Amino acid sequence: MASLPQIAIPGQRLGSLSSYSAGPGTHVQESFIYASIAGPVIADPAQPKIQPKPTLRVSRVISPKDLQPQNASTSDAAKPKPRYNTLPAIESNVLARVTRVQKRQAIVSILVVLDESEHLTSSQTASDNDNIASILTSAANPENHSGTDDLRFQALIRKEDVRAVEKDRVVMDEMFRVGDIVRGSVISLGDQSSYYITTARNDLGVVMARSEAGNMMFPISWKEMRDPVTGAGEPRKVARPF
Amino acid sequence: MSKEAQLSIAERDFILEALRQDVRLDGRKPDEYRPLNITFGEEYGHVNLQLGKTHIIVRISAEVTKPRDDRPFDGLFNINMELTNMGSPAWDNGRSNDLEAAVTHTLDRVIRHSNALDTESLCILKGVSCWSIRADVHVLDYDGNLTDAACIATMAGLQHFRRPDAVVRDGKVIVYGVEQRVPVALNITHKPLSVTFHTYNDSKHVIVDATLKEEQAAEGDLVIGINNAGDLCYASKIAGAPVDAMVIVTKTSIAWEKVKVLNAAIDKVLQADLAKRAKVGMADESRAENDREVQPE
Amino acid sequence: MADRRRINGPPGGTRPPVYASLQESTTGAAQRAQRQRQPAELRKIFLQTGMIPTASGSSYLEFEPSASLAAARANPKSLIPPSSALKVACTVHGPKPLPRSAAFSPNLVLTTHVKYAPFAARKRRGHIRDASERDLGVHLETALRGAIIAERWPKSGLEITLTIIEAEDDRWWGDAPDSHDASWGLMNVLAGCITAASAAIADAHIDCLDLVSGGVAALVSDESNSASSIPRLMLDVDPAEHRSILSACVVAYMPARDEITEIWLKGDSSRAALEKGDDRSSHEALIDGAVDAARGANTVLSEAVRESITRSIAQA
Amino acid sequence: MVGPTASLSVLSRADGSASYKCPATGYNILGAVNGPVELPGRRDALKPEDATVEIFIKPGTTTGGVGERATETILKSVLGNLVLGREKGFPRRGVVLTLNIVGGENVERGDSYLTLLPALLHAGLLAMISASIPLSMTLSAALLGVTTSGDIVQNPGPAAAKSVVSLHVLAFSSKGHLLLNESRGRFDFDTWELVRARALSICQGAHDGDVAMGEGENAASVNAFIRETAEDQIYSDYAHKLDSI
Amino acid sequence: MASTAASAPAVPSLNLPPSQFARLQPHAYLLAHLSPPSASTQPSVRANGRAASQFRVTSANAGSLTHTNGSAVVRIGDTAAVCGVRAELLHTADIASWSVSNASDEEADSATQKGASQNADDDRNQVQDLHLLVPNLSLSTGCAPGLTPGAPPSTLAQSLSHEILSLLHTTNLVKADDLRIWYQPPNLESEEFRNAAEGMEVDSEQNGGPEPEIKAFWVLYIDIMIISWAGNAFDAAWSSVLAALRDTKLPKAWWDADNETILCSDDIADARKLSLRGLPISSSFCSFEADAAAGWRAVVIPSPEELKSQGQKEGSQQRWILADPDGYEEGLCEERALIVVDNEDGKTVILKMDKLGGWGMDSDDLRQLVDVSAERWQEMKQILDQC
Repeated sequence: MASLPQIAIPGQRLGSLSSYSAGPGTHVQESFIYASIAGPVIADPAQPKIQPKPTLRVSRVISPKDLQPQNASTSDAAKPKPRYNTLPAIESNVLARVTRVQKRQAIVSILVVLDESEHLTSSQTASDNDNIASILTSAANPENHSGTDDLRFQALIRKEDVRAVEKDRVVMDEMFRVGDIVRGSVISLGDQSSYYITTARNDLGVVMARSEAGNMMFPISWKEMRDPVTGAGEPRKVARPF
Repeated sequence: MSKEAQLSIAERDFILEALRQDVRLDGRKPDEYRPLNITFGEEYGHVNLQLGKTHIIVRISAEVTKPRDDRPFDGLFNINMELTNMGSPAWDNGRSNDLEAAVTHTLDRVIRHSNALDTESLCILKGVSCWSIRADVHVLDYDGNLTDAACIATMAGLQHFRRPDAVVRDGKVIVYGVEQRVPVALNITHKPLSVTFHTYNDSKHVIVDATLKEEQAAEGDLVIGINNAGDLCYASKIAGAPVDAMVIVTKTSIAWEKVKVLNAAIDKVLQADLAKRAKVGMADESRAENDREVQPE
Repeated sequence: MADRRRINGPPGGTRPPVYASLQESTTGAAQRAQRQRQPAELRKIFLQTGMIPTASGSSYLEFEPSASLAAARANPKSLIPPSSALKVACTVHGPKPLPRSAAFSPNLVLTTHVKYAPFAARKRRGHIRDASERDLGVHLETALRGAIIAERWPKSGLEITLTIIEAEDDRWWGDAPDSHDASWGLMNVLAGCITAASAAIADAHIDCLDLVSGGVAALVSDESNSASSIPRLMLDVDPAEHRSILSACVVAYMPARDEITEIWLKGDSSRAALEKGDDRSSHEALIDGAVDAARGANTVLSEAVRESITRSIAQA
Repeated sequence: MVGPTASLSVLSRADGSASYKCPATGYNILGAVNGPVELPGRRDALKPEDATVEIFIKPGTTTGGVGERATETILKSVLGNLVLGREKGFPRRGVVLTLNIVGGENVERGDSYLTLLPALLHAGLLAMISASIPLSMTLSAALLGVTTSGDIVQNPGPAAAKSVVSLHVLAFSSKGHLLLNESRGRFDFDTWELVRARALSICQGAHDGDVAMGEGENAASVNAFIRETAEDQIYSDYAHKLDSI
Repeated sequence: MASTAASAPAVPSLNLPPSQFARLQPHAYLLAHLSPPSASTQPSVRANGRAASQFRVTSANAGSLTHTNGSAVVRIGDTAAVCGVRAELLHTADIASWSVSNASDEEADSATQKGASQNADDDRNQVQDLHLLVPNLSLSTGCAPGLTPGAPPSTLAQSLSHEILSLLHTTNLVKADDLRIWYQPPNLESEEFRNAAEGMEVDSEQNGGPEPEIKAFWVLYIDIMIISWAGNAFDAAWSSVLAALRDTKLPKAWWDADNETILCSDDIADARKLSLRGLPISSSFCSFEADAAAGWRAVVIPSPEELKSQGQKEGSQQRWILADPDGYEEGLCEERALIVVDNEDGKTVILKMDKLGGWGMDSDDLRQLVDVSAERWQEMKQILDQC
C-alpha cells in the first residue's frame, strides 16, 4: 500500500482501485481513486465480510478525530469546524420546522440534516450544517422573510406518514402546529419541490413546540405536550424524549 | 396577479336581461352618464372628480426643463397613471396591469396626440429651456369607465392649471413666483374628451359610462375621442364582439353630444372656481399673514 | 431612462473628464508601459479562500500589478493609470433548493453570474449587466460544468457570483480604438474568474473532478521594440503593454486529467510565424501556451486550496 | 394655527380608508387598507404564524423612487409593529396599506421624508382603524424643528424645514412608548430631550406642569384627535344601533 | 459555550450541540449567552463573544483601486464594503435650470456666483438640486445567501442608498465649491487677460473685468459594493463612503474657450483633495428582548412605567442593546437605532439619531448610545486617519 497523503485537494490521485475501494469525497478514473473535494484523507479499515478492501474517503468534516483514526472512539473532545452542505438523502434524519398544516399533509422546511452514523451519541451528531460561525453571521435575511425559506429544502409529511398506528384516525391539526420543530426521516426525494418525510417511529415527531400562549411546552405522553405556565395540554405527535 | 372578482352567471344574466328590456342596474338610460361631480383643490390643477362611484384625483404640475434635442421649440407634456391597491384590491402596488396600459394609451391619444395642450407655447428659450407639464392621475375608487373619468379630470386640470410666469432677459430665464406675478393659464387648443361605449347582446344594446359590473358583463367596447367642434381625434374598437359599422357612426354623434354636455359641465365648475378665487384673492390682500407660514411658539 | 430603483445622476447627463495631455501631440504624452516579463513568465496571482463566511464558499483573486502600474503607484505622477490589474471576489451559495418553478433535476444546476463594479474599468460601467458580462457568465459556466460532479447533488442548485472590482484594460489607454481590436482584457478577466470560481467551489466542498484553472496566451506584435514585425507568442499578456494583439486564447484546464473544459480563441492567428523547428500551427501554439499559463495558475490554486484546508484543521 | 383634519372611510372600494390633512405643512394624504388579503404566489413565509404588512407610498406629482422605498421601510417598522398579525384570519395573509399624497409639495431627491412622516403615519393608522385591522395600540406623531435661535417650532413645512438647524419626528404610542424617532441636522442630546418633552405634550396632551402651553386648538393632543376621529366614525357607523337603545 | 446552550431551561427534552441549538432556537440561544444562570460565574456575553456595547474589529484601506478618483475597502468584522468614487463633468449648458433664476432669490444667487461667503445652506442646495452626489449601493454581489445576483436593487438596497444620500446632504459633507469649475472670461481691455486661462482660482477682488462664471460641476458617482454581508451593512457602507471621499482627488479642470469644453490636467501635482466638512461617524444598534413570547402572541403591552417597575421587580435584565449587530442578531431584533455623531473641538454633535421598530428604547437608552457612539467616533477616527 502506497502511503496516503494526509490532505487531498480535488483531482489529486489517492490510490489504486486494486488496493482500496472508493468512498465519499472521491471519484474513480481509469482504476485510480482521485479526491473530489479538499480535506483530510481517511482510510476506513476493511471489514472482512462486506468490504474486503479498505475504503478511501475524503472527509467533509474536519475534526481532529478524523486525523487520528486510531482513537476515533475516544475523541469526545471533537469540536468540528466544518463547512455546511449536506443534502437530505433517503433515511437521513432531519430537524425541520412546520410552516403549514393542511388536511392531508404538513409542509415543513428542513433546518438541519443530522448525521446518519448511528454510533455517535446525540452530542456528537456533527453534521455539515454545523458551522456556528456561518450560522451566526448569516441568519435571517431581514428584508425578505421568504428569502430564508428559499435557502431551505422543503418537505412534506403526508397524513399517512405521521404515525405507524391508527393511520386512518390521524387529524393533522392534532399532530403538528405551525412553528413546531419536528424530527423526521426522509423517505423519498419526492417531486421537484419537496422531499417526503415520515414521523412514523417512536423517536420521530415534534421535539419542540410552543403553546397557544407562546410558552415552550414539555412532552407528557406520546400524543400530548403541556405548557408549564398555564398547565394546559395540547395534542401533538410527540417524539420520544431521550 | 390578483383579479377582480368574476361576475356570477346570475348577475351577468340579470344585467343582460335587464338591458334587453332597456333597463340598467341603476335605472339610467343607455346614453346617460352617472352624476358627475368635479371640485378643485387649493392648488392650481388639482381636480377631484367623482363619476358615480369612480373617484379620481388629477394633479397637474410644471417644471422648467431642457427641450428634446429634436424638438427645440416644443415643451414637454406627459400623462402618468399608476394604479394602486387603493383604487381596487385587484391591483398590486408597484406592478402595472393591462387596464393601466390601455387607459394610459387612450389618454395619450385623445389628449396628448391631438395636441389639446399646445406644447409650442411651453417653449421658454429655444433649445435651452421649456416647461414640462405633467398630469398625474390618481385612482382612488374604481367602479368602471376609468378612461372617460381620467380624460375629463385631466382636461379639467389642464384648463384649471396656472403655471408661473417666466420671462427671458439677457439670455437668462427669470421665473416669477405665484405671489409676484399672476400665473399663466395653459394654452388649450381644443377640448377633446373620450366617450366609452360598451356593447351587449350582439351589439344590439350599447351603453355609455358602464359601471364595473356592466363592464364585466360587456361583450365589447368602443371608445370615441371627439371635441366640441365635432372633430374626431380617436376611435378604437380593439377587442370583443364585432360591432355593426353603422353603430359606430350613430354612436359618434352621440359621443359628440355627450362631449358638449361634459365640457359645459367642466366650464361651469371652472367659472365658479375662478370666481371664488377672485373673491378670496381680494380678501387675502387685506390679510398680512399667510397662514401656511411656520409659527414659532 | 431614469431608473426608479436607483439614485440617478443629473438628468442632463455627465461627461467623463478629458485630459489635456491627450489633446496635445502624442510626443509629450506618457509612454506606453513595457512588458518586463519574459514571454513565458506569468504575473503573480494572489488567491485566498473563505473570507466571506456568509457564503458556502468564497475566494478573492488579484493579479500582480504590472511593473509600470507598480511604479506609478509607488511614485504617482499622473492621474491616468498606465494599466490595471484584475481584482475579483467570488462567492458560491449552495447546494440549495431549486426555485419552485424549476423542473426536477437529478443533477446540480449551476448558475454563474459575472458583474463589473461600476468603477472597475476606465469607462464607467452601467448597473445592469451588459452583453459582455452575460458572455463571461456563459463561458464561465461551461468551464466549471465540465469539472463539477453534478450527479452527487440531485435537485439542488449552486449559485456562483463574481464581482469584478478591477478589470483589465483592452488596450493601452493612449491608443485609439482599432477596427480589428477586440476586448482582449475580457479574456484575462475570464481566466481570472475561472481560477477564482474553482477555488470558491473547492472551499464550498462541492465534488469536482479536478481544480480547473484559467490561462491566457496571445500573439502580439510590438513593432516598436522588435526588429522584425513577426508576432510572438506570449503568456498572460497585459493588453496595455502591447502595441497590437493579433489573437488570443483562453482555456479552462484540468491538469490532473489533462483536459480542457472551455476554450475561447479570438482574432487572426494566420500570420504568426513560430520559431524554427516548431511545426505546430499557430492556433495550436496559442492553445498550448494558454494551457501552460493555466498550469501556472493551477499551482497557485492548489496551494490556496491546500492552505485553507490546513488552516481549518489547525483551527479545529 | 389651524389643526389637522381627518375623516375615516372616505373611499368605497378599499376595506378601509382615511384622509388626513395637515394645513401647517400643506400635506393631504389619502390612505387605503386592504386586509386580510391572500398574497398569491408567495412562498411560506419565515413567520408563517404572522401577517405580512405591505406599505406603498405614491407621490403626488412625480414617480416614486428610492426615497419612497426608504420611507415605506420606516413606516412598516412602526405601523407593522402595531398590527396584531396573529389574530385569527391574519397569519400568512397580507395587510396592504397604500398612501397617496394628494396634496402638498414633492419631497426632493435625496431629501428625508421627515416633514411628511407624521401625516403618513396618521393617515396610515386611521386607514387601518377604518379597515378594522386589529392593533395593539394607536400612535400619534409630531414634527418639530429647532431654529438657529434655539426655538422649537411645530410642523415646519418643506420650505421652513430647510432653514432649521435640526428636524425631528417622534411618534408615541397611546401608552406613551417612544415608537419612532428620526432626527436630522445638528443638535446635542439636551436639545433632543427638550424636543422629546415638547413632542410628548403635543401627542399626549399637556402633562403635569405644562398646562400653560396649551392655547386654543393646540390644547387638544394629537392622541385625542386620533381618538375622536375614530370615535366619530364609530358613532356614525353604529348610529342605527345607538338610536334603538 | 456548549454547556450554556445545552443547559438552557427552555429545552428540557433535547440535548443538542450548540450549532443545532443556534439554528433551531436562535432566540433562546442568544438569550442563554446574554443571561447565564445566576449560579455560574460566566459573564453576560453575546453569542459572538462580544460585550453588549462592543463593536467588531474594523479595518479600512483606501486608495487601492486603479480606476477611481478615490476608493476604500472597509471591513467591520465579516461585513465588507468596497466603495469607489468616480468624478464626471456636468456642464452648466446641460443643466436645464441653470439659466433660470427665481425672481425672488435672484440677489441671493448672484452672491453665490461671486464665490464669496459660501455658507453651508447654499452648498447643500446646489449639491442637492443639481444631483452632484450619486451614491448607489449594491447587495447583488452574492454577499449573502438569498439575494439573487443580477436582480434589480432590493428594497433594502434602495433604502440604504437613499439613507447614504440623505446623510451626505444633511451633513453637508462635500463642499459645493470643491465641485465647481470656474471660468474667468477674458477682459480684453485689461492686462489681467493672461490670468484668464487659469480661471480656477477666483480672485474676488478683481475689479472691472467680467464676473467669473461657473462652467461645470464635478459629479461624484459613489458606488458601494457590499462584498460580504454579515449584519450592519449601513455602518460599513457609510464608513467606506467616508474613507473613499477622504481619498478622493479631483484633477485640475478648466474651461477651454476655443474648443468650448472642459479640459483636465492629469498631473497629480495639480489635483486636489476634497475638503470635507467634519467626520460624521455612524453607529448602529439593535435591542434584544428577553421575552420571546411578546412577539409570539397578542399580549397586553405594558406602559413604559410598568416596564420599568417590572424590570426592577424581577431583578433580571429584560433587554439588551447590542452595538454593531451581526446578521444573526439582526434577525432576532426588531428594534433598531442608528446614531451619527461628529466631534467638534471635543464636543459631541449629533447629526442623525433614528430609532424604530419597537417600544423599548427611550431617552435613557439613547443617551447611553450617544456616549457609546462618541467613543466609537474616536476609534473610527484613528482607523480612518491611518488608512
